[in-house]
Amino acid sequence: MEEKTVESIVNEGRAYACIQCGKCTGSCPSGRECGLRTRKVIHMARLGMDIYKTEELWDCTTCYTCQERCPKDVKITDIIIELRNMAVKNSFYPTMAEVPKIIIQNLYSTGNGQPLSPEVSKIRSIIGLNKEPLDASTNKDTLKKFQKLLDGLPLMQWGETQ
Amino acid sequence: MKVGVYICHCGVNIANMVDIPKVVEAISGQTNVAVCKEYQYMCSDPGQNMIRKDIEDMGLDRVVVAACSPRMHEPTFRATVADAGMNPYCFEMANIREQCSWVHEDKEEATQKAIDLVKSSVARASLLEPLQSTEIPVTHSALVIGGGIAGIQAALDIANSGFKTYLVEKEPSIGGRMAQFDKTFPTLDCAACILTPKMVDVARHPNIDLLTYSEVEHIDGSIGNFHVQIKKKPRYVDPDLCTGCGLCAEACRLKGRISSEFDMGIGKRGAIYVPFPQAVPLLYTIDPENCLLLKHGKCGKSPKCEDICDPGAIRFDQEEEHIDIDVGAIVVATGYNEFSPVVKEEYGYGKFKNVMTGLELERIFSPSGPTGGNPIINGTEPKNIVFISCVGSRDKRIGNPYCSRVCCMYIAKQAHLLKEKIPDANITVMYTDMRAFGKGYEEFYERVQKEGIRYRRGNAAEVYEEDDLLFVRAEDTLLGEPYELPADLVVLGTGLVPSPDADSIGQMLHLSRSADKFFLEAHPKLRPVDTVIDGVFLAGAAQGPKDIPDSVAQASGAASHVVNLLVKEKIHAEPIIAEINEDACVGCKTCIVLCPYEAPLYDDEKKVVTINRAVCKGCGSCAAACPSGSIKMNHFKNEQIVAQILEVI
Amino acid sequence: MKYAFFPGCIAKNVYPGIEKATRLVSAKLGIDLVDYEYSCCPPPGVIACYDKDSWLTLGARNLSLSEKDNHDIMTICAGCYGTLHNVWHTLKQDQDKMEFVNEHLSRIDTEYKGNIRPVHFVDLLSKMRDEIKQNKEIDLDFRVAVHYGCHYLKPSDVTGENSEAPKILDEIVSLLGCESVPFKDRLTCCGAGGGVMSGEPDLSLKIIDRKLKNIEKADVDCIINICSFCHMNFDQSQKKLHAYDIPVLHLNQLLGLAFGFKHKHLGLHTNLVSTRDIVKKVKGAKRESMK
Amino acid sequence: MTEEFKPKIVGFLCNWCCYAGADMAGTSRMKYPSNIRIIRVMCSSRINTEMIIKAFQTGADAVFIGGCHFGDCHYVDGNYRTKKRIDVLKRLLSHMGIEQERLRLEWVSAAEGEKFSKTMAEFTDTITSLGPSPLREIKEEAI
Ligand SMILES: Cc1cc2nc3c(=O)[nH]c(=O)nc-3n(C[C@H](O)[C@H](O)[C@H](O)COP(=O)(O)OP(=O)(O)OC[C@H]3O[C@@H](n4cnc5c(N)ncnc54)[C@H](O)[C@@H]3O)c2cc1C
Ligand SMILES: Cc1cc2nc3c(=O)[nH]c(=O)nc-3n(C[C@H](O)[C@H](O)[C@H](O)COP(=O)(O)OP(=O)(O)OC[C@H]3O[C@@H](n4cnc5c(N)ncnc54)[C@H](O)[C@@H]3O)c2cc1C
Ligand code: SF4
Ligand code: SF4
Ligand code: SF4
Ligand code: SF4
Ligand code: SF4
Ligand code: SF4
Ligand code: SF4
Ligand code: SF4
Repeated sequence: MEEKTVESIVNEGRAYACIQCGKCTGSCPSGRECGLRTRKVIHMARLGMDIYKTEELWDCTTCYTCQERCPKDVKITDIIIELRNMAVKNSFYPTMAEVPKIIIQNLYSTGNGQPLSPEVSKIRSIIGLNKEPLDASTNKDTLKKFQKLLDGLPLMQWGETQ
Repeated sequence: MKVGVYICHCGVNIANMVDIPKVVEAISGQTNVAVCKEYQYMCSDPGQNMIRKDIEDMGLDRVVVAACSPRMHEPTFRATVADAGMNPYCFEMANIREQCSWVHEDKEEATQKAIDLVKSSVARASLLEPLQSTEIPVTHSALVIGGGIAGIQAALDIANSGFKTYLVEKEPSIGGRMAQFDKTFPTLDCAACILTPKMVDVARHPNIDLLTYSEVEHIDGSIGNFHVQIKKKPRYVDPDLCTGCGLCAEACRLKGRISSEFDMGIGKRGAIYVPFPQAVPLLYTIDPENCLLLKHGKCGKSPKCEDICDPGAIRFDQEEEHIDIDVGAIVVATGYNEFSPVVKEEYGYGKFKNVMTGLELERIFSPSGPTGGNPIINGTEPKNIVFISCVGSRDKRIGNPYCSRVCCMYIAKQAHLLKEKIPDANITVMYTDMRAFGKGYEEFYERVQKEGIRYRRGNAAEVYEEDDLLFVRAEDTLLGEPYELPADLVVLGTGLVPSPDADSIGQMLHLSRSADKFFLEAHPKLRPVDTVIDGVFLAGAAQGPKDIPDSVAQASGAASHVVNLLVKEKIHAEPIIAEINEDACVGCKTCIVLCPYEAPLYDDEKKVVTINRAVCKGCGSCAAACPSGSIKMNHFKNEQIVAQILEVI
Repeated sequence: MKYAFFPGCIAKNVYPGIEKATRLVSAKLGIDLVDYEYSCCPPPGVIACYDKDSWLTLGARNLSLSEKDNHDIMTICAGCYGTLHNVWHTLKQDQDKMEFVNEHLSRIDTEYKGNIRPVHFVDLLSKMRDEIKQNKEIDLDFRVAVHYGCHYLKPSDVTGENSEAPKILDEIVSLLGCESVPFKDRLTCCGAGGGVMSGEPDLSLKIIDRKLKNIEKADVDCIINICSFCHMNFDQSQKKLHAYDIPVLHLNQLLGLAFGFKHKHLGLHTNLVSTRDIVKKVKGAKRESMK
Repeated sequence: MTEEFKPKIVGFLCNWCCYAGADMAGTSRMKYPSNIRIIRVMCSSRINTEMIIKAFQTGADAVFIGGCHFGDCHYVDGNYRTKKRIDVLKRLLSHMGIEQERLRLEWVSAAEGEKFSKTMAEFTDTITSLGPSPLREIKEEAI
């Protein structure tokens, strides 16, 4: 697959068509509480500015409301996700970078971003479920295979450079 | 046989992508080619003179021009060669611009293609036969479909030139959308004051036959001679007796119970009604969908309308009429509809009662409207008003990517009118871009701003309701700040979509539509009032969103084209039609089944078919199917097409 | 009717009551659930935002598991649904991505073909209205605030839902006797997604605070959701904010109550925000329906 | 054959819709491969079986027929007849050992420049991957 660039992201997501109407920002549940200006993200991206270095990019909850309403059919949320991928590749993590790292570690060691705690395990058996759910961590071989899959994926490479 | 071949550069349009000297080299010396020249602009005077001179000097009997699309300049060059005495049907064009230099990126490939195309044209030209066009008489009358401002203007212009004009309007009155307005931007003329006199002129004009409450049912024929069937819906009122006194409407049992289309559903009417007081013709109409007698066969003891009508104009036994007319030309002026904002659910139209559309608000301003011109919305005078622009326009998601061209300005007009009526109102316009391009429009925009209307850039994201109050959310894109405004009235600047009738009218006339679904003009710049169907013209918003000045200008343009045609006694009929070799015809009637126009006629005595020249349109369908090969399709004969195939492969 | 059951990590590992409720309710409705060795979906917020291709691959691994038996996958969380459905949709259309994914899957001798499709439980329910009515034992006359979850609805060109005026959930709660109470901004995001809850907890809390305020104003008995992740956010944030006291139930737990299951079997008591009042109301309603 | 295969495509376009659509692609400068050679006819229904077979026999790798959308035909319903004729012909081609994909019928309106250019790109691709027409090989061997 071809390497993504800001330009290719802009083209694929139709950001060039943006008319700066602001319907995205006005719809954004997050921008009401913080400095995220969705419209500005799109504008900066198509100007080729280093939007992926800004922290606002990480304020988006990926709720897709903006993309849903954009009259020009700009794939706004998809673009934001691609820009985040690009930020990660270029080692521009938000201040919150530690947390995703833990989630990725959990994913690696248990197959789940949110692992089972002993407390919840107890609750499971009280309410009549298996103490431990059947999943990727149930079977050692499965987990090994899962880890082998993860090992070769780009996700783990970015994790390491951090 | 002497063929002259001329390769056009079109400035750099062709020359940049096609190696013209190479084309000339490849063509010179081909069979029958007497001369091959290149020139900068073949369609210019010197270009055309060059051809004329060569015909005269060298006795060329075939000419090929390799240039733009024949749809652009074939008529030009046909006239050129005819000037010099050559038969115009011996002229042939190779399209090396639209379908070659403009669409390809490899010069070598484009050059090769150009050579192939020119060779193919030379081969075809060598087999072309001189044809003589026949003359057909022109019916000196016109049909205008749609009685909005555009249709009215077109009808008046044609009628004033002395030609009989039929104006067909599907509603009970002419006037169209403009009749619904109180004031018009940017001059704030009273719409009725400028429109009503024109409407009356139409009704009184000796050359105009006004057919309201009527629809076109069927059209056939072609330029100069269209045959049209019109359905006149029954009004259930005798037009000769009704005095327009209105007593019946007052008396109707359903008075004030039926929502009025003209008032956009805000006002109410009875089952017998006129859409508005200045209606032309001022004839009352009974709405069969609602009238108690027509629907249930019984209206109380006796119909009140009938009881009160002194002249006895009510006619429940009136029936649909079908009228046949012949006309030489047709103007389509079917106008537009307002975009229905129901699908833009984030704005809450249909859900929140104080969210309304632009056209609905127009009726609120009208002194004859549902509130008598008072700015009362659902019982109260609004104080906080928000306008939202571009609703249903510039919107790819709902498939209306175009700008509607009038909403920026009608929003400015409506904001002004509201401010005038409610001086202490807070009025905010949330806009995407301000498009004020017409004469006096930017000035009007400034005036409205000066009056204290707040323009905030950034379009509304959504409307919500809390404790009976509306709130509009948006980003002020100039501040880069999201904000919310309370509103007791939200006006949606709804855009324009084609009249729903465009489908049926378009099909009857075989008109093309552009991607926006409005009717397609023959050329966006040079023939904006023509269609590709000869003798059919466009006026007003039927062709695309337009304000009143542009609608009127285009209507006059269409009318002048109609008159250009109608002043002619005769026009030349294309000789590109089918001919039958009666000796070869086996009388199988295949062609009769295939022809959409009933042009092939079976001769019972000779047991063969002949073609009615006046009716054949030259599609060639019959020629393609004739099992005995007896049909010759002029100008597109089998051998002419095959010669082209052989050259391009 | 047989479905591969994808509980998702929150329903398994944080709010097992949701998993339990799903199993109970499904059995009643005649839906056979089959378990597979799934990983987490993986979450769109963190994993897709870090590397979309890895996200597609891990999602495709999950899809490939029941593909062997040709069982469609049933999810009970808008997040899982969003991921799996989006992976399915993307790979169906993008040959390049499909190749990338299978290249990696081949390293563990797996292949994803794209034959089965992910569904959300609520979509099955909407086709089982009669069965729901038949199994209903108690008429629950709750006033409820429904929350759809962004990734169930959007992007609509992928999900096929009407994102501005959805109805399914409102209709299902009304089948159970509940009234879906309108409230301001009812369709806005709960603030948890996109890695914001874990990465920027303060921002996330501000977003849900606003949402809870609107719900509180509507005076409801509980919040009903179809997303375990939103469920967690609604329940935990009320504690973090030291405010509000609105019980949070997954739709499947509400169904469980209506079908007559004990609240403890549905794990209601494991919520942070007490569900005591709800339980009390159910008991009242039960007595009412016994009469 | 060491040379890169460049398919030869003959296009028959009706004057009113598809030809105008191709012109629209031109006025809008929408690029497409140069393989097609366009022959203008008034209506797609003018094209008969002999002409198409002739094109293949002469060495065309593919034939494209472009007309108006149903309901838009300048001659009422010529395009219905074209459709019927082409459907029959496709079966006939199969018998002759010519892949059906080599004959394509498409409706393009006067406004659909983009559709025309996209169709051309796609069609050229299809034919390139199909390789030279079997008839053409027979013909070349004969020479
Ligand atoms: C809210 C609003 C405010 C506006 N304000 C202004 C303004 O202030 N100034 C300005 O310049 N412009 C304004 N415009 C634009 C203006 O309305 C148009 O420019 C104008 O009406 C176009 O005229 P028309 O005759 O082309 O179409 P229409 O006014 O739509 O008339 C078309 C007519 O054709 C009839 N018709 C349709 N189909 C058929 C059929 N099949 N058979 C017979 N009859 C048919 C219709 O009934 C109608 O009477 C405004 C538009 C809107 C939406
Ligand atoms: C930079 C620029 C780019 C443009 N690009 C486009 C475009 O891409 N597309 C588009 O649609 N429009 C374009 N336009 C607009 C376009 O130029 C005008 O719409 C068009 O030229 C108007 O034509 P006209 O005949 O009215 O006026 P003109 O082109 O100005 O012609 C007027 C003629 O009258 C002659 N004349 C003037 N006074 C007298 C006199 N007293 N006696 C005799 N003759 C006289 C002049 O010499 C001239 O030949 C552009 C305009 C500009 C400035
Ligand atoms: S809604 Fe779309 S067009 Fe409008 S500013 Fe946002 S991205 Fe641009
Ligand atoms: S997807 Fe992100 S940017 Fe768009 S509205 Fe939701 S939170 Fe805002
Ligand atoms: S004849 Fe056509 S191609 Fe030549 S200059 Fe004129 S417009 Fe251009
Ligand atoms: S129908 Fe009779 S009552 Fe009614 S307006 Fe005409 S004349 Fe008057
Ligand atoms: S018959 Fe009755 S309902 Fe009909 S128009 Fe007359 S009064 Fe009205
Ligand atoms: S005229 Fe103005 S409001 Fe209307 S679509 Fe165009 S920009 Fe939008
Ligand atoms: S199809 Fe040919 S042979 Fe048959 S009737 Fe018509 S002209 Fe004669
Ligand atoms: S060419 Fe067309 S219109 Fe003329 S006779 Fe043949 S089928 Fe009829």
